[in-house]
Amino acid sequence: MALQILLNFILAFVWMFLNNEWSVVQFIVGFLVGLICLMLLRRFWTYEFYLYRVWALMKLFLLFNKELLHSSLVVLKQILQPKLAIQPGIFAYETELKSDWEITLLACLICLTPGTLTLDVSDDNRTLYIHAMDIQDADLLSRQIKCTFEKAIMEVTRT
Amino acid sequence: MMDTWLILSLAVLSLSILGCMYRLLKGPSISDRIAALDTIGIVLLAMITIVCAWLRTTTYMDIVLLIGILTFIGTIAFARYLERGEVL
Amino acid sequence: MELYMSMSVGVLFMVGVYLILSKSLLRIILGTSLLTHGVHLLLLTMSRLKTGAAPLLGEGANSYVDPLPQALILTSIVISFGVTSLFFVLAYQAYRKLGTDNMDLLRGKEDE
Amino acid sequence: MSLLHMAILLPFLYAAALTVMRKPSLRFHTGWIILPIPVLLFVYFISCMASVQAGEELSGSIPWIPSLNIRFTVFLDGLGLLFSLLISGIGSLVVLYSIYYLDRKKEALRNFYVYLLLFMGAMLGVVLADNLIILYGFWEITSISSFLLIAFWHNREKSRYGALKSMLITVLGGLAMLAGFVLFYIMTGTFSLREIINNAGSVNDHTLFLPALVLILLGAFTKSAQFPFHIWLPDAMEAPTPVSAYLHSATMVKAGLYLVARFSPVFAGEALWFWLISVCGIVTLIYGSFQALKQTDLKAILAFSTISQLGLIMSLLGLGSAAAFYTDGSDSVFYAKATMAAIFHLINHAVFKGALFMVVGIVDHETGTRDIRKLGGLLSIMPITFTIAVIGTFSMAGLPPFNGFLSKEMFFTAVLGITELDRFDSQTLLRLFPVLAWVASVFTFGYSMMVVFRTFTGRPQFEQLEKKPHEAPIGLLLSPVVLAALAVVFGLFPNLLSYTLIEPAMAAIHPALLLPGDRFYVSIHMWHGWTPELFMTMGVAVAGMLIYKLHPRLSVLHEPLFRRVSLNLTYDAGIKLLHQGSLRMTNRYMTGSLRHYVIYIFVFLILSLGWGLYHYGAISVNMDRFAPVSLYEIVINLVLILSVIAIPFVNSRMKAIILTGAAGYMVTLFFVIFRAPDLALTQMIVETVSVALFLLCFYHLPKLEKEQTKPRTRIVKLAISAGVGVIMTLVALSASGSKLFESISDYYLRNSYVLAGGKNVVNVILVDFRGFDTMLEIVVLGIASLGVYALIRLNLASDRPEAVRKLDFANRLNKDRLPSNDVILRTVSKVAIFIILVFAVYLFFTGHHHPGGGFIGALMTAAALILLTMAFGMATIREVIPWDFKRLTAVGLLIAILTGAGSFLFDAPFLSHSFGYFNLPLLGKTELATAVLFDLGVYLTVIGITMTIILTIGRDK
Amino acid sequence: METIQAFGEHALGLFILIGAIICAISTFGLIRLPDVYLRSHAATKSATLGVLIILSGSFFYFMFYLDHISAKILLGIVFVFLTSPVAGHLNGRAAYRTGVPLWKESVQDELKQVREHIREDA
Amino acid sequence: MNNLLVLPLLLPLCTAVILLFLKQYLVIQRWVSTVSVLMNIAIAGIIVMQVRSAGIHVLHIGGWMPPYGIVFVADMLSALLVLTTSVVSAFCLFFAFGTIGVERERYYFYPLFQFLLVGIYGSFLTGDLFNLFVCFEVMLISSYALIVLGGTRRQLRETLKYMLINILSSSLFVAAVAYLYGVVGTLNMADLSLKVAEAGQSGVLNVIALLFMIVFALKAGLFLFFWLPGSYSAPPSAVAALFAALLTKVGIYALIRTFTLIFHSNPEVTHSWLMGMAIATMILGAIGTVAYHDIRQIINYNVVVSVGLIIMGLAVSSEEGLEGAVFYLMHDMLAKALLFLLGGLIIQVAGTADLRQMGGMIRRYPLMGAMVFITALAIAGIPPFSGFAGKLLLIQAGLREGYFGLTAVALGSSLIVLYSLIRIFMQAFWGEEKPLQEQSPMLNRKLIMPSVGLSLLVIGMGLGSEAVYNLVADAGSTLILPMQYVDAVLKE
Repeated sequence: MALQILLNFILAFVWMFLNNEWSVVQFIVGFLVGLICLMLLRRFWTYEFYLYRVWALMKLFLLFNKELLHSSLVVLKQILQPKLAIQPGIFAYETELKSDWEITLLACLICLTPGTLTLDVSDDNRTLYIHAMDIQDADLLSRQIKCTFEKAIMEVTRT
Repeated sequence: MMDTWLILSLAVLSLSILGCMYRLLKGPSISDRIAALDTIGIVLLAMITIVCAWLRTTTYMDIVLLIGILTFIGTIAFARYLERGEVL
Repeated sequence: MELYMSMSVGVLFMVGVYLILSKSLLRIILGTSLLTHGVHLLLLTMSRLKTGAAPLLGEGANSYVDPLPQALILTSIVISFGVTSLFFVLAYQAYRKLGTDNMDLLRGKEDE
Repeated sequence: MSLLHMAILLPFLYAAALTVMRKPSLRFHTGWIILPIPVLLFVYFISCMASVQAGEELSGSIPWIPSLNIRFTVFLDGLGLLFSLLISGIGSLVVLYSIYYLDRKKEALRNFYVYLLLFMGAMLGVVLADNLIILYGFWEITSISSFLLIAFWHNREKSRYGALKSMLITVLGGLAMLAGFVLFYIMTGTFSLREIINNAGSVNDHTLFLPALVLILLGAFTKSAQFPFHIWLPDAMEAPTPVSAYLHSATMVKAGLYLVARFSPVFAGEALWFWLISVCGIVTLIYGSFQALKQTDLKAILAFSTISQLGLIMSLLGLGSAAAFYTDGSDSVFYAKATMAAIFHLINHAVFKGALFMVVGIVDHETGTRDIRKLGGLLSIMPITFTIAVIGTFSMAGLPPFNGFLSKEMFFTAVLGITELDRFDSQTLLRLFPVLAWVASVFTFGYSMMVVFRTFTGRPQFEQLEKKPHEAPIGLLLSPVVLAALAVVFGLFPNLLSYTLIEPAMAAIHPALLLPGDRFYVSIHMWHGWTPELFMTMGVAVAGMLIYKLHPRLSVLHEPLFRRVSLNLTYDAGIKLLHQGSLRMTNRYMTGSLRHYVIYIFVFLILSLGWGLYHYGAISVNMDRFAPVSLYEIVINLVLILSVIAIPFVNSRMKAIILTGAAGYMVTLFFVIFRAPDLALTQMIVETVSVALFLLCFYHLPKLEKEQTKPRTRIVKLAISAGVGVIMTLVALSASGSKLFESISDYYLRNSYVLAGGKNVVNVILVDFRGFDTMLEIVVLGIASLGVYALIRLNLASDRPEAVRKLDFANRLNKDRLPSNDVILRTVSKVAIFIILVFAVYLFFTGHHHPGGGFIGALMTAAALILLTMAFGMATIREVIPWDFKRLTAVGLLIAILTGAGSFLFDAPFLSHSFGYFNLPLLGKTELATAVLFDLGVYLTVIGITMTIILTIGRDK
Repeated sequence: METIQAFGEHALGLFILIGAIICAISTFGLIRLPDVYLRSHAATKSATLGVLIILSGSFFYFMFYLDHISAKILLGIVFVFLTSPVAGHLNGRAAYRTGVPLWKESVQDELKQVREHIREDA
Repeated sequence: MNNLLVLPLLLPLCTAVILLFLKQYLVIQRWVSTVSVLMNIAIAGIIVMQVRSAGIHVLHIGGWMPPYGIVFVADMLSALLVLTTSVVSAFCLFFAFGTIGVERERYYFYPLFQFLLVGIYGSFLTGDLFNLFVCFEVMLISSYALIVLGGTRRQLRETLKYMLINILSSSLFVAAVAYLYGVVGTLNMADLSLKVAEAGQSGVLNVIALLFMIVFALKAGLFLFFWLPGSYSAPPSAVAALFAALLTKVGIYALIRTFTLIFHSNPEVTHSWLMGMAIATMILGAIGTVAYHDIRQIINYNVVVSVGLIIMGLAVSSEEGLEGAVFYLMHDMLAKALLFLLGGLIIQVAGTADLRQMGGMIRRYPLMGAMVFITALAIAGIPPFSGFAGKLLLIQAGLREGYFGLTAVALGSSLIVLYSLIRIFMQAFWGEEKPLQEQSPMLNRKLIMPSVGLSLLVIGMGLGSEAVYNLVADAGSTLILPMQYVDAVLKE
């Protein structure tokens, strides 16, 4: 994947070379040209075209924003309620994610989503301990995370 | 006109700093205070952004970023200290 | 504004001094840092407050605030940063060696 | 440089040579090398006699500090000659005597003679000096050399005691005298004695005249051991006998008399002068003679005798000053005879007392004791000594045909004459003089007899002595013999002295009584007919014998005069009080407690500034030109104040530090509100780094405990701190309310872009207009980092008390030290570090035109590195950045300095910057300024410093 | 056009104000919620949301009305996103490890058993 | 424009930085330091000569005209103090070679030493109030580091106090600068002088003057000297000598400069307050000198007394008084350095600082005894040593202006000072040898030579008072007429 991006950049520079004009506009044009070339020949690569990943990232971002907004409102509502009707607690969440990046991303997303907070990570990087604001059903929460964030992350990182 | 909104926001934010101050003073645990301080930092960041908009200048934008960085480092330092009794 | 600032400066001085009068080295250190804050705000207050834009000429404003006190404060901040860090380490080392941070026990009449 | 200068300096130079010289061999006595000096001087002064007699004045001058009118001017007149002869003559004899008296093997002879020469030179300086300051200088040197000589046997406690006492008292007098001299200088504009004397009378009405008189007399009285300053003299007898003979009877103690005589032309005619001197003298006379009767130590008797004799001469000088009350010649001359008597007795006293001291020295030397209770019957063994003693004591007692008789007769004449003085209303007081004089003479007679007869006659009790007595060797006898012979010669042929010495000296004391070319008529005779004086003398002899005989039975003579109060006790108590009182007092306020010191400082601050504000009516709050306030600013103010006020109340250090951090943040916010972006950046980052440092150092500091203070202490603290706060506020308001001038900062705003090529005025001020401040500021930081490094690394004494180990903070805090998985932090840091680094570099480069600059950039860089260290540990940073950060500091400093010094090449002032715009490839039109290079130095230095500090502390575990 | 502009300003102002209010509310949460973990939720996240809103509001304001695309604000947003969860995580963990108790009405603590287990091993 | 003026500061600065690179090479460090201090003496000498021949010299640093940029100004006072400092520092350095110990040398003793000098020279030469603060800080922070270098318990304890007090006074200094800037809006001393004179030094300006007085009094050890005895007894004697000779003197210099140049028109402040403080200082100091048996304490309180004496000249503020103050200041720098070096030697050979446990040292150390004696005389102001002319001028001034009480206190304190120092001499050198002294080591030449050199200087300065006085008179005439200074700085 990194090779693709690098190649794209090189192509942009080659474009500028050819045009003998060093400006941002030319760079962008060159980049787009390279991108199109890469896209057209995407099956040439053994792995996926990197724009898919970018797209997945965007999706993750949007998903996250949605979750952020949603659960923020939930928390705000909880705060503003005259009586606290919550059942907080800590639950362990087994993740399938492996690499440091993935786990970090997941933990951060969990943290950023109101209502949940990653408290600790087990030494083998397999279990996240999550403090949740309202833990009526721990399994449900786990499943939610698994379906939303973990899946989205996997889409970005896994081929 | 915009200014009215901005100053209103500033007032609201300064109130929320006041709230953080309450937590900061009250505690009870140190982590509470750290969290409060972190929040103060973030609110500060927002305030300065608003001040920038209000004064129609980008002069203080650097500070915004800087506060972001520093509250982060500060909080980490506090937390690590709390956890291990040492920072480095 | 100068009125309020002066009062804040007064409060900073007051609490700073109060802390410095404590026994515990820790409070004393905190007191000095408050004192420093007070001095810096004082220096700022002493130039006219809010008479114009920040002294960045690129902004094209009509008037600017007095830049000189700012430069002085900067120098002072940096210097007190140096001094404070040395003081921290001194306190730390002193506590390790002397076994107390109570300045009342560090009068130095009994030994040597 | 005249011969007189040579005469004064010769002993000094010789002493210096003696000091530098290799240790003189023990084969012959060092004294033999010294002896030529006084002899030479004596011969020289004798040779001057003729010209002085003829009224010529020898003088010479060397400038020392001419701008201050201090010249080493000397002159020789009759008075000076008289003293010079005494000094050199008796000096020669004393040196000769000392050669036999001091053992060449046991004693530190070199020191002795160096001191003695010092004294001799100084004494000559005193009597020959024309410049008052020079006189003062030599005067002090005599005190000091006397100090050294008294304590020659410094192993003895009493010697040291006596030495110190004599020095304290005489130096005290000397200082008073100096003040008097300076007063004279202020009045007359000159330090020259002769000028002052020549203009005598011109300043008599000056307000400073009488103070000067008193001060100068204080000097004279202390030196001449006048009551009540006499107490040092008996203790000074701890000195070796030659010293006692020389300094403490013949010469140094006479310096006071010299001073009085010298200043007589100036002060005579002043009633105060007359009364002070004559009364003090007569009191000293009678007190000294009475005390002498009570002593059992021969030397002590002689000491008190000396005191009384000095009093005698002093009073004579006082009586002689009465001459100045009269303008009529005959009356004046009548009273001036007292002066004549004074001079004559001065010589006589030197002669017979010198002899007596030497005799006592011989007795002491041969028998090992000076206690008259142990002595007796030495007559048979020491006939020659006895003879000398008889001559000396009889002379002292005032018996014919010795010289003492003559001067005593003259003394009686003078005291009888003074009763006729009609210038004062106190006739009764004046009538007391003869009575007191007579009584004192009786006492004198009594102790004189004791000295000679108790020692030499009576029942021998040799078994009580330490040594078996012998007659002294010839060398030891030589000097006293000469003196005794002189006593006889002067007694029989007093006029040997009249024209040669006394008359020129009188001319010096009473210049006003003489017309130009005139001279005194001095004639001294043994026989005056059956005068009252003769009857008085007879009465003295009878009463004196009575006292001598009754002495053992008169109990009043064996008990102290006052049991509780005596001057010596007062002195001792004074010294003790000085030590103890000072210790108590000093310990009272120098408690070593930092808190007390701070309290002193702030109380002083409150009082002085408060007084200033009140006194100058400085509180003027003029709020016209104050900036407007808006609500949110007040809220921020409130937050600041709240967080600050809360700090003293918290009881955990984390709370305290967090609150302080909050206060710091608020300060940052104020910086933003008041349009100071650079400040806000710096404050923010410094605050954070400080907090980090604080936490680093917290590792060992103990828990904050609630201050156990009494309510009173708390109130004091509160009052002081509130006072400081109020004062600072008031001054701030008054100062900002009374702006008198426009600030100079307009210049910077106008010129920073034009002349210095930067748009960020604050930054331009920092690196250019006031770049020097910045250079020193990073030096401060550099030093701080060195200090931190040395403080942590260098432990000369590794004494860590056990208590600390127990308190080890980490163990207390973290009960379960479980491994933690930092994966999240590390991963995020990987990104964050680079963002921060890039941001730091950006801040550095943008500084000249936008907020930022070397310092901020460097701290940001350091922040990135700290984050790196926190996330990945110390080992990583050592691998990743293997530099010595201290070197980096040095490099940075060097760059900054060299940038500044680079301007030397262009012959421009230090730290001159230049800038220009260049077209660079890729970057286009770029501004290049040396200021940026300077800033680079700052940047590197600050990184180096911060990392040094943090890593040093961090590694110290 | 002017009305659109004016409307836009109001909208942006309101947007920013909403952000501020969210901040304020979360501060309220900071005061109100019973234990440190819950407060952490309020503090780290709601505040983050508020700040994000404010920052982006300002960003748009600068972009549309002052013709200035402030990369620094963007960078700021990114950084806040990047760091504030980490800060929250570390602080929470520190709280947990220093033994700050959960709210008494908390229902579940799976971490506790694990940690005790580890301690026994060690 | 005369770059010479910055050299006294630049040279030690460069030296210090170079020394930082030479951490492990102690011998080279010593040589570099030696060369540097010697060169500085030469430079200072040239400056004095130039000032003597051509009047006040001014350097506009960075080429910016006053009052906008920082200026370095050398009038005679500054030049003389720079010269004296360079001489004293050289001797202290030589003394340090023999006494400071390898460990301290390795931990940056020499760079810190040079940094200290940077601060001191800067303080003497700068013509800008804020720059004075910065120079003070350079000096102070190096002094903190030097005082604590070695980290023994006593050092740590006393440094804490010393540092805290100085942090306080620095804060007050900045506050004072802030107030002054608030009122008159400038920082250049010459400009300040003009503006304060124009405003008539009334109202709040006087309060600010008092604040400056407190700040500098703290640094100088004038009345507010509580910190001094403790902290000066903590460091090794070479450092203590340097401090005693130089640090308080910088405070005194600042007092003289401020109150002759800026706040000179209101005698109520300059006379009454300063005089009261001077009297109190002399009395308390004199009492302190006789209170203790610890040599260090005795000589520390001696420092205090001399501060009072010098400020007496400023308080009288006649030309004579100022001359006296300057003269005595120079003498005191030399003599106090000498006294502290000797004190250090005594402690070293006696193995204790307690006088009661000493005795009979004259047998083994006659030269040292002689030097102690001479020093005592010089400090007490006995002619012909260096202290005399200054003291005479001070007394003259005091009496001429009618301050009899002040003069009496000055004279009385001289007596007590003499007594206290002679007591050292008597107890340490006279009497029986105590067990501790019987095994004390012989001194090698390296240790004794610096003291000998300083003693010769003290004697020489006394005998050559005329030459010194001529220079001092220049300084005095400039001080009494501040317009000279102002004109020299502000002329185009």
